[in-house]
Amino acid sequence: MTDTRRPGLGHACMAVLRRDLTLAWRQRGDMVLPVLYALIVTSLFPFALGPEEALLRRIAAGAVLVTVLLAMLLALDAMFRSDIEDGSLEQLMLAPQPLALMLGMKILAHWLATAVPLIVIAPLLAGMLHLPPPVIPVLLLALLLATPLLSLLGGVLVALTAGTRRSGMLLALMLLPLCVPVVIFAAGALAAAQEGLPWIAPIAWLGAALVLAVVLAPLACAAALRIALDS
Amino acid sequence: MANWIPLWLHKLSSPPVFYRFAGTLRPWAIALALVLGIVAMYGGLVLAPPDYQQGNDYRIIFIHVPSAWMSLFIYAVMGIAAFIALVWRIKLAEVVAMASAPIGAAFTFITLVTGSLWGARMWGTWWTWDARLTSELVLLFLYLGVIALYHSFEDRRQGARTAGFLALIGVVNVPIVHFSVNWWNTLHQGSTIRLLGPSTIASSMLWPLLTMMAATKFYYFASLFGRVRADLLALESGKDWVRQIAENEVRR
Amino acid sequence: MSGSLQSFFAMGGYAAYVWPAYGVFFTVLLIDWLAPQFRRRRLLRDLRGRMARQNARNERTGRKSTAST
Amino acid sequence: MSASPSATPLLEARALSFHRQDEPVFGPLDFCLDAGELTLIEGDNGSGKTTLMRILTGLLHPEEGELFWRGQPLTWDRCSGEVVFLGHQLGLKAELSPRENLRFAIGLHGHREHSHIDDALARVGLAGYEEEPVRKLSAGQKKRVALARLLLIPAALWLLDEPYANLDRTGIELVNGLLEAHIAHGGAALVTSHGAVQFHGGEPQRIRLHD
Repeated sequence: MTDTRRPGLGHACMAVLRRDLTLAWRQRGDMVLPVLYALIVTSLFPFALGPEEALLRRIAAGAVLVTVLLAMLLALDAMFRSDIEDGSLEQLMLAPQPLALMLGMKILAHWLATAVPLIVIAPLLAGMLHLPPPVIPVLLLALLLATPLLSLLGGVLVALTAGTRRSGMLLALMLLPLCVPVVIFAAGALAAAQEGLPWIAPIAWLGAALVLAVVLAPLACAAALRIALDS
Repeated sequence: MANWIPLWLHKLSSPPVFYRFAGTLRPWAIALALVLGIVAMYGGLVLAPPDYQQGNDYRIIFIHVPSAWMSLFIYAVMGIAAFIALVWRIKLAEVVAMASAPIGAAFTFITLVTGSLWGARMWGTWWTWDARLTSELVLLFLYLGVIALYHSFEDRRQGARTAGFLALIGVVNVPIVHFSVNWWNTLHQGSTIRLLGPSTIASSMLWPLLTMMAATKFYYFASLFGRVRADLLALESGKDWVRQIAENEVRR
Repeated sequence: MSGSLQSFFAMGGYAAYVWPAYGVFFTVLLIDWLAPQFRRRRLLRDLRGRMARQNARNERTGRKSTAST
Repeated sequence: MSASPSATPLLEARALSFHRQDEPVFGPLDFCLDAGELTLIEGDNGSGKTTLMRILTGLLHPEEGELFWRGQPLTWDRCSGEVVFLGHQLGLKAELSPRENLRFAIGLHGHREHSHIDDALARVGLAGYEEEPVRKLSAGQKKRVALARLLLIPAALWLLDEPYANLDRTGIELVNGLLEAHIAHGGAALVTSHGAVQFHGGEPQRIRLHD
């Protein structure tokens, strides 16, 4: 009845993705920080454990994995923070678009802006700890599956803390139980690859979990946000 | 049609009615818990003979196993209450879910400490990354996460609903953690050690165990009622029935 | 009798593990039991204070009403 | 309370009230809003104007009372796309320019026919500021960017929370002009303000919130 031209779903998704990526690019200083953090943490391991190559090689895969996870946790808090503060999130929730899909796009943008740089420098981190080069493709594959999983799970938790003021430590406490399985399977694949055993099974588990999370996490995120902002 | 059940439930979910209901039941629940607890301890610590393999150490199971069972049972109650709170927005369900969390955390903590004491004796180590212990640790973190999230909101009811959502996520998470740690242990050839073997348990040990389980359950309800009563007072402090209670209490 | 009691407390030399376990059990549950009790008392005390202040305010302004919200 | 029997109103509230921590925020409220009507919500600071607004958007759940949107119970998915909300937080990204902000809003909500971003910005008096980051604009100018969004997004109901705040006299005139045009085109609007507002296009319905 009104002279409405409702935008299509794809159009709206692209609008969200484009805006968030533009914002990330405008504040690219923030994008560098997790990378820097990962580099610093990784370079501390040899100092703490000694430069002995065999020992470093043994812990390399796990150390890189945990470092990347912590770096992502550092950036997680910012996923919706500015949107809540300036009211953009309310506008997003009132838009005639499925909120879950829009939030999925936001999570995707966040993953592209924070996790992809970490994945790019992961071979460097692995090299610093003498991870054998044949394992590095497996490391990248594991990270490619594990980091979006963490972003999706983190997105739900960040949505839950949306109505609170402080959330840094709280987020870590809430994320820990959720990321235990992710770490176990990613590290399991790496350990198997390092020992020359078949590593496809844990990677397949990670992939299955990712598929499930891609479907369910945005829905949970939308529900959590509606609950958390209901005040 | 038994439509008096929903009606009865609806009446019970009104805060002043439940406050009185809980107040009446609470002394009975704690009395039963104490009596059963004392009987179970007499049976477990005095009557039951030492185990031929574990000597007297196994007596820890009389509190360890009921606590572990309670840590899961209370989580289930919390999950169900949280679900009801989120779907039907019933104030009482929110309060029950959030009052359950600290009790569940307490039992989970007891499970971990007693398990650790038992392990120190049996395996010579305080901690092992076995699937059960790890799941229990994750459960403790979940409880703490729920409690922390609840308290980080200024609005109690909103905090309760949000933390309830986290509790529901945890319901999915705990089995996944258990499964993944199991898988992880087979990968690392860790030995899974069981506190209660598949071996048959003597009835002289079984009845104190079951009695203690009943005792902890009654304790949970007593403690839950106490917490719910306090929370309801805080939540409804503007209402007349709470003011009446405050006035009556000072006269005594 | 006292000998058997002593051996009961010694738990065949394993008392160092059994009794602390029971101690933790009862301590934690006792704290869990007392916490809401204290909380309830504090809540009611605060509420009484608030009501007294409200009444005083109402008397000062001459309005006769309780809980005028 | 007088319900017009001719047609179902756009928005109807019955015995709407809200409590926060058991303190009543606003009392039982009844009102109707038809298309082509403007309603002013007046009240002092803390009288619950913003809370009422958030309830009407469907973001906040009313504890007592009922809300109807075109005769059906109001939920956030039923009225989405027909309601546009302008709150204290304007929903603008400080790092983006007004043009980028508005393009994003259009991408999400769609846009009215014959409306263009630059025309809308010119209408609110921001010609020449299209490419400036919003961060560099004054509070009043930011408000004007948000007002330009009202011109672009199609909506049957405007919910404006304190639209006059931060605006000078010409800005207030601008808001009144936008509201008059919106009402004239058959739109409805709910506007909160804590001061007396002079409105030219006839006497609007007024709701007073006491605390």
